[in-house]
Amino acid sequence: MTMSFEPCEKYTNSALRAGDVDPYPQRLVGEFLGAVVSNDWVNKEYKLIVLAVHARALEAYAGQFFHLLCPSPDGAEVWMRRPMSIYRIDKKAGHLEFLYKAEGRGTRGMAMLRAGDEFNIAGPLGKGFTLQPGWKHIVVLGRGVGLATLAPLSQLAADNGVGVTAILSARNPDVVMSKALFESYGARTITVLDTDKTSEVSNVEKILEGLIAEKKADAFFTCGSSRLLALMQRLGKKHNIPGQVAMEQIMVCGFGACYVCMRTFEIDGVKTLKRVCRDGPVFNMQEAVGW
Amino acid sequence: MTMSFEPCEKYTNSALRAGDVDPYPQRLVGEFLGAVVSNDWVNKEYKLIVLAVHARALEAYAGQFFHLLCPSPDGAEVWMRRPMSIYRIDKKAGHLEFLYKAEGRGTRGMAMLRAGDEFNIAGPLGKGFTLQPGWKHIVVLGRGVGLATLAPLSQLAADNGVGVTAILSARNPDVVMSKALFESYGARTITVLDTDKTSEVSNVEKILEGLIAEKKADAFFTCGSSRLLALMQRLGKKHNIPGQVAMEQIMVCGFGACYVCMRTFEIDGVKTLKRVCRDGPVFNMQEAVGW
Amino acid sequence: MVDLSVKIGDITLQNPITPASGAFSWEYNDVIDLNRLGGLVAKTICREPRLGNPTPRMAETEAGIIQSIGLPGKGIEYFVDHIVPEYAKFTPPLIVSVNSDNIADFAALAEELSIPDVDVIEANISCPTRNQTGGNFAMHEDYTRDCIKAIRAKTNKPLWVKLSPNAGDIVSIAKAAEDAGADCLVIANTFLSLKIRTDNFRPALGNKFGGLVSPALKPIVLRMVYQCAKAVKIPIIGIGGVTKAEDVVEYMLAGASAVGIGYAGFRNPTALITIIDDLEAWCNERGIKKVSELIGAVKDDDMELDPLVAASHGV
Amino acid sequence: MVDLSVKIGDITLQNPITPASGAFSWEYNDVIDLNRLGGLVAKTICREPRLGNPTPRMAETEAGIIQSIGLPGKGIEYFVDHIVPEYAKFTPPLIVSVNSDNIADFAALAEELSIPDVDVIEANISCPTRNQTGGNFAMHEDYTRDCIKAIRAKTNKPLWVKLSPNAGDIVSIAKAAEDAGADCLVIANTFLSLKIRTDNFRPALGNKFGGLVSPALKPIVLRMVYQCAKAVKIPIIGIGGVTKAEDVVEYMLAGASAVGIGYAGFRNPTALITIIDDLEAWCNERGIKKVSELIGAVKDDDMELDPLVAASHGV
Ligand SMILES: Cc1cc2nc3c(=O)[nH]c(=O)nc-3n(C[C@H](O)[C@H](O)[C@H](O)COP(=O)(O)OP(=O)(O)OC[C@H]3O[C@@H](n4cnc5c(N)ncnc54)[C@H](O)[C@@H]3O)c2cc1C
Ligand SMILES: Cc1cc2nc3c(=O)[nH]c(=O)nc-3n(C[C@H](O)[C@H](O)[C@H](O)COP(=O)(O)OP(=O)(O)OC[C@H]3O[C@@H](n4cnc5c(N)ncnc54)[C@H](O)[C@@H]3O)c2cc1C
Ligand SMILES: Cc1cc2nc3c(=O)[nH]c(=O)nc-3n(C[C@H](O)[C@H](O)[C@H](O)COP(=O)(O)O)c2cc1C
Ligand SMILES: Cc1cc2nc3c(=O)[nH]c(=O)nc-3n(C[C@H](O)[C@H](O)[C@H](O)COP(=O)(O)O)c2cc1C
Ligand code: FES
Ligand code: FES
Repeated sequence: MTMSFEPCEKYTNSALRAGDVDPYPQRLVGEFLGAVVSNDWVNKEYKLIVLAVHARALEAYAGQFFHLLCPSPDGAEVWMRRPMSIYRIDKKAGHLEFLYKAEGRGTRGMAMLRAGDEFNIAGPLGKGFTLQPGWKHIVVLGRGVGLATLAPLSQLAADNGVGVTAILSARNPDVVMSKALFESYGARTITVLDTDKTSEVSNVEKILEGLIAEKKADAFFTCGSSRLLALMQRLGKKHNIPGQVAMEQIMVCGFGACYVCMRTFEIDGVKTLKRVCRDGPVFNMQEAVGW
Repeated sequence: MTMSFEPCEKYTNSALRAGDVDPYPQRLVGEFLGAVVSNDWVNKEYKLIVLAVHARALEAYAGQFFHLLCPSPDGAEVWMRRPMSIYRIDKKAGHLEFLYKAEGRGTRGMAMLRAGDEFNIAGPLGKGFTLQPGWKHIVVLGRGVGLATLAPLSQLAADNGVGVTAILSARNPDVVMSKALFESYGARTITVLDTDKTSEVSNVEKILEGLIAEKKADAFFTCGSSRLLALMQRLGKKHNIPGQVAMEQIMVCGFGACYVCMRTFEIDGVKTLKRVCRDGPVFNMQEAVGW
Repeated sequence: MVDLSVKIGDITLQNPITPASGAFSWEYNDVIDLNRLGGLVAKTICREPRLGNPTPRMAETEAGIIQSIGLPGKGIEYFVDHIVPEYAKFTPPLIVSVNSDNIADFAALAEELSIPDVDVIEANISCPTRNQTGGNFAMHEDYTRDCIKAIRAKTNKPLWVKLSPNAGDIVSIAKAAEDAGADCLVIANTFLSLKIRTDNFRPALGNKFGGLVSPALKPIVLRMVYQCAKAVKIPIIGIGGVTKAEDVVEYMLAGASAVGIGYAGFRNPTALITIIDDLEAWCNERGIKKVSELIGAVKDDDMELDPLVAASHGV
Repeated sequence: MVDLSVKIGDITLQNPITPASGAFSWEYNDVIDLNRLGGLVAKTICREPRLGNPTPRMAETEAGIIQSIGLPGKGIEYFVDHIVPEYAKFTPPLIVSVNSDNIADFAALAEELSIPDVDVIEANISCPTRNQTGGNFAMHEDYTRDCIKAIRAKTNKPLWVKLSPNAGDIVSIAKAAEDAGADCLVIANTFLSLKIRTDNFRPALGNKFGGLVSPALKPIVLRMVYQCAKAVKIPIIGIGGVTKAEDVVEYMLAGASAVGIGYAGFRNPTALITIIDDLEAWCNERGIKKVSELIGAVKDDDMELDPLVAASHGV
């Protein structure tokens, strides 16, 4: 045996770049190296990253997520992936987009990515939103980063000929998000704000009751706020409107193996835990206990 | 007590940038943030980095070293500093230079630094070369990276009106280093190579004997090769020529506290260990046991 | 071409790369071809359905994560009826990890799991957030011996025993497990740890304590594998901080016959396959014919004892 | 402005930041003002001059270093005559660390070092590369008790005892040290480890085994500090992976009265001063009047026990 010192790089991986041949084409989920196309501020807190990815990464749908291996903002490693909802899929351009809040170490590292950099993402993961055949018009109610998760619903609905009213809740006008994206797919948007108190539950309730009265509420969708979830659950029960909620929880594997990402659900009066990553992240709204 | 989440950056430090006021001016050694001026390849294996540094970092002399906190080449941290000899001090420009081989993780990280980047260096450390008053002409014999350590001797000698003959040993003509720097300070250089066998001990011995005969060898200086050290030790003993050798050893603290950087020395027939970082890195040539 | 197969007693693994229990499930077939792995290792199963620990169950630390899952699961019946069949769809041997806080129940569980589709019983006697008499028997030589003896009496399946890195004298515990009839030692589980948040002064995990998982710990576990390999005759599987092919080589040199991998598969879901490919390439580049040649091949018999001599060599 | 002082028994430290033994010497006055430190901690001293271990004595690992120095030194006479006077030039209390592989000699050394310029005797009974009866008494409750009792009988100086993170049951050992008369526990020394080079199949250190030092280990040592603080009444100094002011806060919340720092001072020679400054600023921003308020202030008495309730809260 002769040997010389040739260390492998740490954490080598067989992630796919755009155009690579997939050695295991029957897989449902891939590890990809996306090329950053742009990574710009949307407002003071949120950035939109656009990645050119392998075609297989585009086989995703609204409500699913990817698990992102964020670069370090400070020289020390970022040890765990960060889950992010798909914000937009542009199959023609081969682009995948994420809208995110740059806050902790991982997302701050992500915010430093520049055009041309590579970014390791795994996905698509989880069960996303579903539309029932009979639905004609749905109501989407989101707040903060929850809007990033709900936005692709507008695309899904448009593709299925379903109308959308999106109620966008935000602290102030500067951080209202996704309005343009919703509208580009024909959704009607209503913005409610903390600054003028229109975001208060009583006012949102009025808006929802109005939509129900107008028969524009075949289903409810929400993400991002326990308060708004509780409101939709109450009205949904009252008017017998089905609903879906996208949940968040700290994750490790993203595949359903580790049981880190548990949230509580109540089904027929019995409380149980489910995995956000695999049983969700989109769940039956009436079963969720808190967001 | 009210509190909010504001983590400090990891490894904060009070390293000095050029122009900063030193809060502890009586210190001998500083931690500095140098600004990279350039970082270019000198040949296929070696790079020269030029740093704009705080004035206090310029209070160094030939044979001393700095301890460099190298950035990562691969996303995982580089945990220990790397010791590097001072290659050149340009007090006028406020520049400090290091000549280095980009090989392991730390030096490969260092090789990625670009103009404008900051680089954390601690020093100057250790005891460097000394010139005795009576010396008129010295002989410098180095190989490989040892030449980086010996090169500033030419500047020191020139400042003290001492003549220098520098014998530069290298594998092949492409990796001969520091010839121009030696010559710019008036040193005579002799290049010996593996490729034409001029670097063989017997030939170098002939050259040294010639210089001794010419009375151009008041003192010997070496670094970088056990073989060449042994040769100079033998001739030095034979002709009663004093000598100095610069040593290397893996280091942790650089300050003399940890006793990691030990090398063996023999003094009056008794073998003992000394710390390269503080008792050296320059030692009495006759006392060194191997390089 | 190198032969990557290794033998663990009567079981042959096609290569020395296995997932670590709790960090893996058949659901990973979504992203990698499970038929390429050395073995399939199921999440530790207990008799009754368990919810596990309060959330949060994971927190990032300086260099790694602490986690405290609490052995959730749907109980042994569901496991045998629904989970074993999922694994049975794949070819590598199935290793089933078991835990109980009661030795008689532990042995009974092993017996009930000794069914055709199960190839190996792995006794997880080292869950760090359980106590010494509550299922974390691996903190103590006598508990280990008693527990493994009881299990051995109830099953003819190969019996692997997962030890704890929190034990002070792992060599005695390894020997006790061997004496009691273990066929292989799995070294090791996670390091009992704590993180306190400085924003709200609370423990970061819902369960307070958790197990630290980090590539940084590899040198500690490697030392344990090395020490145990010198003390026992049964094979060892090294688990802790494997992220690349060289780490597999390092564990094998220290005396391990195979490795288990958790963290690296979280970080890069395709990591296990890459490590198999890299290990093969590493061996081929060096003309190594059988990867099993590496087991215990560390060169440690001629080490320099005199510091004066050692320090006169170059760097 | 916050009062940073803390009391360790009768000794007052002006702030809770001390260097760790072996990672420090008066020679650091070249780069930082030693008078700003909470204490000065000398390198462990043995009776006879010792060369220490073969080189290499340090190797980088995944996340940190392993080192094996072997307690080199010039012996106690040189130490008293030449090194103590160097430390005596500075104002913070001098803590002198001692080790011996023989209990009677250990006690005699402590007695001989109980001179006016020495403020504290730190019994280093936990050097990881020595064996259980060869100076690494902290692996075992009884050895710890015997050793500390013997030392206690010979000195009236404050007696601090440095424990080992390699021990399986550190709480029993902490209690044994307290019973035997220790005034403070220093938790902990380094983790016994091994690195094998895959280029030449040899151990990376001249001494084969070494102690792992890494910020990654902080959650393990923090857990030990927390467990011991609940079990003993004497103060604790936490050592392991402190690199920033929040780490000091975290150790204090867990029950430590002060910290020791090794690695961070290697990485950034000015780190100890920065950490003192940052800790002061951290306390002032939060209106904390005395840093000693933080000692044991972790909020752990109302933790959520029901996973169903815990998992219904937001992230
Ligand atoms: C299915 C899903 C989809 C999501 N989609 C988006 C999105 O489109 N845009 C967006 O901005 N955010 C989204 N989030 C939240 C996002 O994952 C967190 O903001 C992010 O992980 C925080 O990382 P950090 O490095 O900023 O924070 P840190 O404080 O460094 O995070 C520490 C750890 O906690 C985890 N963590 C912290 N907050 C959350 C959270 N809310 N949910 C899950 N894990 C968390 C991190 O992943 C990490 O492991 C989503 C979360 C989930 C579960
Ligand atoms: C006083 C002194 C002056 C030096 N001057 C120079 C110089 O001017 N130019 C130059 O190219 N090199 C010089 N060296 C050698 C330089 O320190 C090493 O090449 C460098 O540390 C290797 O780091 P790496 O990241 O490339 O290698 P790695 O293999 O990643 O290093 C691993 C560890 O070993 C240490 N190490 C490896 N080789 C050496 C060595 N030869 N000496 C000391 N530690 C080592 C590293 O510092 C690190 O801690 C000098 C060494 C000393 C002691
Ligand atoms: C999320 C998680 C869950 C785990 N669950 C189990 C388990 O159920 N049974 C077990 O024996 N080990 C369990 N472990 C420990 C791993 O099997 C393994 O010993 C540990 O992660 C160290 O290996 P690594 O460094 O490759 O991750 C778990 C580890 C993690 C990270
Ligand atoms: C190079 C080195 C030498 C050490 N020597 C000693 C020693 O002589 N005595 C001792 O009690 N601890 C010694 N230690 C252990 C440290 O005191 C400390 O416990 C350890 O480094 C953990 O702290 P850290 O994470 O802040 O480095 C040494 C550590 C290092 C890195
Ligand atoms: S993140 Fe592992 S099960 Fe959901
Ligand atoms: S590097 Fe610490 S004594 Fe030399």
